[in-house]
Amino acid sequence: MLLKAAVVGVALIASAVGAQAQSKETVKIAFIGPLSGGNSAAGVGGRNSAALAVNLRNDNPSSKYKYELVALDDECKPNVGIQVATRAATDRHIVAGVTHYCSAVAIAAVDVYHRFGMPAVVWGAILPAITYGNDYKEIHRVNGSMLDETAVATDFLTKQGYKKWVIVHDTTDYGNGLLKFFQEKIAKTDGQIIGTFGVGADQQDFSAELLKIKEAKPQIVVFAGLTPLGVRVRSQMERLGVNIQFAGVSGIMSTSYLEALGPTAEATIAFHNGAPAETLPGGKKFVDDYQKAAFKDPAEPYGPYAYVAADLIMSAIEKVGPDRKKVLDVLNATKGYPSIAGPITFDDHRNNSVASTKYVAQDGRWVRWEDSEYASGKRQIKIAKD
Amino acid sequence: MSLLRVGSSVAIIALAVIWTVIVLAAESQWQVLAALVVAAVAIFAFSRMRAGRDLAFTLNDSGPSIIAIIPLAVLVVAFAIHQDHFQLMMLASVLIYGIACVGLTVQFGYAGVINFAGAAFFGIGGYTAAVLGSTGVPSLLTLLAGGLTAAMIGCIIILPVLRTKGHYAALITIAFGLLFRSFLEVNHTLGGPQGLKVEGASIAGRSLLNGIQLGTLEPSFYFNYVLLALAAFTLFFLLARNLEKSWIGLNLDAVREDTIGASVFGINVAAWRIFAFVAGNFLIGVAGALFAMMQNFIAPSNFTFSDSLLMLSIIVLGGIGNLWAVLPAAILVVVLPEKLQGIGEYRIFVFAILVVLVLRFRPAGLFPRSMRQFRREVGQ
Amino acid sequence: MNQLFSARDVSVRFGGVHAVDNLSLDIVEGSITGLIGPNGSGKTTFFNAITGLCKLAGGRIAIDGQEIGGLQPREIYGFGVTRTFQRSRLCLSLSVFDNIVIGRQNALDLGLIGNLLRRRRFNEAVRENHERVHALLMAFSEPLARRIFDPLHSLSMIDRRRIEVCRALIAEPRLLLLDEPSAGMTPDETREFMDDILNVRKNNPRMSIVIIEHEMDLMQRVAERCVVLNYGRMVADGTFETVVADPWVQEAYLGTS
Amino acid sequence: MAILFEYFFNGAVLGIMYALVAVGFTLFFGVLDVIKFSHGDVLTLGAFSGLVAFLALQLTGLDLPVIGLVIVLVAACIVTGLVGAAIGQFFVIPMRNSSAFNILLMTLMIGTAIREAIRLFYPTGANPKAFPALLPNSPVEIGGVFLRLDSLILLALGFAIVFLTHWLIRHTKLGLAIRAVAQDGDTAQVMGIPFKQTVLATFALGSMLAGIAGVMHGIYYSEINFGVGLLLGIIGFSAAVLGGLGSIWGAIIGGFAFAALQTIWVVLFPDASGYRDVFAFAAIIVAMTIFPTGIIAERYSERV
Repeated sequence: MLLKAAVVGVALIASAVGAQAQSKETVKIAFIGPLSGGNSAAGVGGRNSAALAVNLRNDNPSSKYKYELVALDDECKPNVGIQVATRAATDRHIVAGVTHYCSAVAIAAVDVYHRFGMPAVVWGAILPAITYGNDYKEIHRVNGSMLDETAVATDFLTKQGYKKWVIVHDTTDYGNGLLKFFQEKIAKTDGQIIGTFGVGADQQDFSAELLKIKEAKPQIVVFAGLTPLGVRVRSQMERLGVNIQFAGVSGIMSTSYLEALGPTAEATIAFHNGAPAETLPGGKKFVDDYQKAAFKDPAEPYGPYAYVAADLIMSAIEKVGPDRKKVLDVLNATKGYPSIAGPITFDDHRNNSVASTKYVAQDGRWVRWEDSEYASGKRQIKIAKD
Repeated sequence: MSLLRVGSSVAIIALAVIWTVIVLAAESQWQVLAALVVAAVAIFAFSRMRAGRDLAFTLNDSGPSIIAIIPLAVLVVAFAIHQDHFQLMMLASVLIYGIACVGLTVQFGYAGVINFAGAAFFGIGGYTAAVLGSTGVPSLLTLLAGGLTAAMIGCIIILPVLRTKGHYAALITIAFGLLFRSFLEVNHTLGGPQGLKVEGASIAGRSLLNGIQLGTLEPSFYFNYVLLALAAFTLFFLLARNLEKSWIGLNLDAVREDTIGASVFGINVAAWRIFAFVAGNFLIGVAGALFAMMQNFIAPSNFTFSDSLLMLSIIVLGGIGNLWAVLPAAILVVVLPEKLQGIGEYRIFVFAILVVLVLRFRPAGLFPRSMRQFRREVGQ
Repeated sequence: MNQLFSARDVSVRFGGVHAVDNLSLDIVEGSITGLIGPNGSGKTTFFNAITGLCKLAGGRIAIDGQEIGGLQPREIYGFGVTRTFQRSRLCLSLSVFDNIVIGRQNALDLGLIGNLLRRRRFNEAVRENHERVHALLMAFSEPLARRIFDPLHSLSMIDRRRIEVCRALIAEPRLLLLDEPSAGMTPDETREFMDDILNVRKNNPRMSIVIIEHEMDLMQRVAERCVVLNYGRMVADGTFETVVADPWVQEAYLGTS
Repeated sequence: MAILFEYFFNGAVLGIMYALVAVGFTLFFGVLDVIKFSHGDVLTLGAFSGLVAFLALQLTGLDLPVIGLVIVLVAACIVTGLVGAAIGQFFVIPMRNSSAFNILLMTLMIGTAIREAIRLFYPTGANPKAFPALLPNSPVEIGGVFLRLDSLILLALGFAIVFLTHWLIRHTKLGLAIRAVAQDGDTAQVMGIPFKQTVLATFALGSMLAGIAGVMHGIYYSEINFGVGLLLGIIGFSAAVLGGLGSIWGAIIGGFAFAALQTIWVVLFPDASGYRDVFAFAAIIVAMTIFPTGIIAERYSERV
């Protein structure tokens, strides 16, 4: 019994001493994203960017509090997401959260944040229903939604001459949501969707679906899913000789997509809210700071939005102190907040819409369409003349 | 029974309760690791000392009243952490996994029927709760329905489970577990991979979501789930313990040890294996329904093959067939990975190695099962 | 004395091998019959056929005139048939008491209510069974009776053989099949063991016993009638003396003279 | 019609991969009556060590088409062979007398540890990794049927390895030792067969097959991820049991049977192709109900 008391005693003293040295009160904010599994590249990039925002804020002497980032892994699975969301929301020390890259997890977790009254700012999930599907005051989003991405994508692809589409989507709300909005948007154009294929997130073999696609002879295969699935579908298209243009949305715009496919990724078209980090208003500074912080992994396209979300929360806490209710009201009223990704304004559903940008994979990098050799005509994307 | 023996047993249990409170309330993972080391040393020491054997004897040999220490111990822990939502949720999860593991103990510990699809039956209970939740069926009936549905669906694979032995039997339940999960992922009527929202439990019209007033205390609403789970666990624990110490328990052991010897002496081997399999699945289904109600959400990725392994690890780590080992092992298996969250993605890796080491160097589990004997009943 | 057991042209085949070949045997109530023959002559297979562990390729088996040929082993137990095994099949992880009480399967209340809820009634049944088992064990060896709640794996091989016979006896069977009960015992241990069995049989005189044994003087002392099997067929049937003198038997045992 | 052939060709390549994994399970069971469930994750280890060997080769600047494949396969075999033998040595052999389910669960947890180790300690291990096209993958057109050269080579390579294994078991001293130990370990020991070495050799051999299957999987799907071994392990186990544990032919037949189940379902119900695993595992359960010890029944029955 003596041994146990001693151990516990030492631990308590240690943490107590730690608190004395800091004059400022420590305030915790949570970061929740996929730190493991197939989408961990995006998750880790987001965590690093949020941590960067916290470090910069702590280095700034005028900040009233010392901020601490609590990073939690939702493994991009709804059930794990609920558990970590509950862990964060029920922790009295955590004031607010930078939450979720995977839409399937975000949509499941919004109820938890509402029940425990924890302000949450979504940094990467683009399913509209996350903000528009409820009127919870706690839920905000800085990175725009599918509406922007599918609108720009449909308009651009039909104008490039792709009239007969086939859509391969994952069977989560993310994939189903993208499918619904693509169907809505394409109805207004002269294009049509001649086939849709729902595939499981950890399905390994797509020969059935791809061979049927080969029979249907579409002009383009639009993929509505995340990186791990996109890599498998694209590489098996190559193996089964399905020689058709491949396009995706922000879900596949990660370095691991390029890294996994290598040359096969060439000429993949993708659409992503916002613009390349360096071209953002505060982008240059963000890229330099990120470089200086020498993080092991890249920030990934949604990194800046995790930075913005963390920054927004900390500014609110600076203004009204670490009280969830007060921080909530400040966040709800955000209008034209100057961020590195441009002014942030929340609409009646606390959603900040962001214009979408066209990208193409060129020599192992995501290049903005306008700056790519595909736009200048030096390289050709696959156009199958029907 | 000598006062010394009962006294030492109560002391050990008190230590265990204090340890649990410390682990649940621990903030830094160094505290958790320290507690883990202390637990390892304590278990190793007590298993060698007389006190350890006395504890096993007291728990195994005394009458049903001994079971009262479970609610007592759990309530002490619950009151110690009544403010903290997450810790109470973990305590309730331990009790819920405990119920499922009592079911697994009846199946595998007693009758020797291996079930690698524990998570699937847990899921069947959960999805029953999800479907019935919105229809206003009273919660206790939903729990019952969750159990019955799991038992009924389990009957689909009764025939192959009966006809196969050893590794082949393992394959049947593994295949069923995978089949169940991939069916849920692909099929959209039950929400596909997105999962379903589940109504919270409500007793006599009052939802468990709003906290109850306990004198001056203002406990989190998870306290209600701890009470509900504790009541269910204690009830099923009592029934399973009576089952073990009865002629049925005797027959189940005979069926496990040697089916030919049992059949020649009039034991209906098939009937008892069906009974154990169905009863076990019923318990797992009830646990699944309660878990879904508490989480208010359920998705196929809750019920993967590794979740079934998680459950089996609890009974193997604790000691196969030892009901008393279920709660301590559940605390180690459910709370540990959660509390090691501090070191991020390494928790599953560390936990897997822990299980391998225990299985390798202490195959009978941390608290091996004591033999059934009736000394007290016959007045020796 | 009326007829208890009759086997007519019983045969059992494993693939091409005729383990038991058209064997006919009648057993009278209260009799003791020895079954002898070289290894592989079909003795144990015949026991397995009687207790339903082997499928009959032909012939009929009946007890009190009722056909038990195609029944399940557990149903045949219901007709009062119990046995021991050449390689003892006991539950090592259970106590001596548990192992023996399994034999009284037909007398145990197996209802869910009785076992789970009505614990006082169950404890009474335990006490009643304890007295029976203790009495039976006392007939064999007093120190063994004191170890009634010890785990079986702590007992010597010979004690385990006694427990297996007690398991078969506790049900007060009408037909007791003993498959080499004396295996691994010294001659005088065997004699003492046999006397204990006969002693117990006194309070169940209508019980018939069939013993498979290689101990010849045991057979001579105990068996009123001896049946000799070779290659699954009966080669001799009579008292021990006549059977031993029979040339066919010598040829089966000692090879051609 | 050509598409139909492509389905079956794809099924055949899947089948040979499942067969290689299944043969591993059967070898382990044959020798020690144990199921080494870490086998699937040893396959992943093989694929990743092959990838590391290829990356190392690239650093040296050598760009040799055939040698590249050989080096990758050799690397995969060495790593899986050593790891398989090590698991046998330190975990399975010392535990072989404990209950079968302890070993099954322990090896499952060892597999989990391997899987997590790859994810954690391989640089950005969680992301899918591009696997090099070690074989020429120019398309081949046979009567309207579109095939890729590398898939054909993989099929041939798979069959060659299966026959090589069968030859090794049937006609070499090691093979004789393995079969003897499989029949009866104790008697084999008495006969002077080095029991431990034979068992470790079997574990190494079985694991190498998994390593090769891992590399093949990498080449065929030109991508590997840390989780590929888990499902392949369970499918391999199902195939081995379907074909009757302990018989190598049974494992091979079981492997192709499982792939056939998946392919037939996909061909008949392309729109419900998601249910292919549901159908395949349901078929396994039905088959086990009819043949409780696999199609080619286990050799030894229980003595009464």
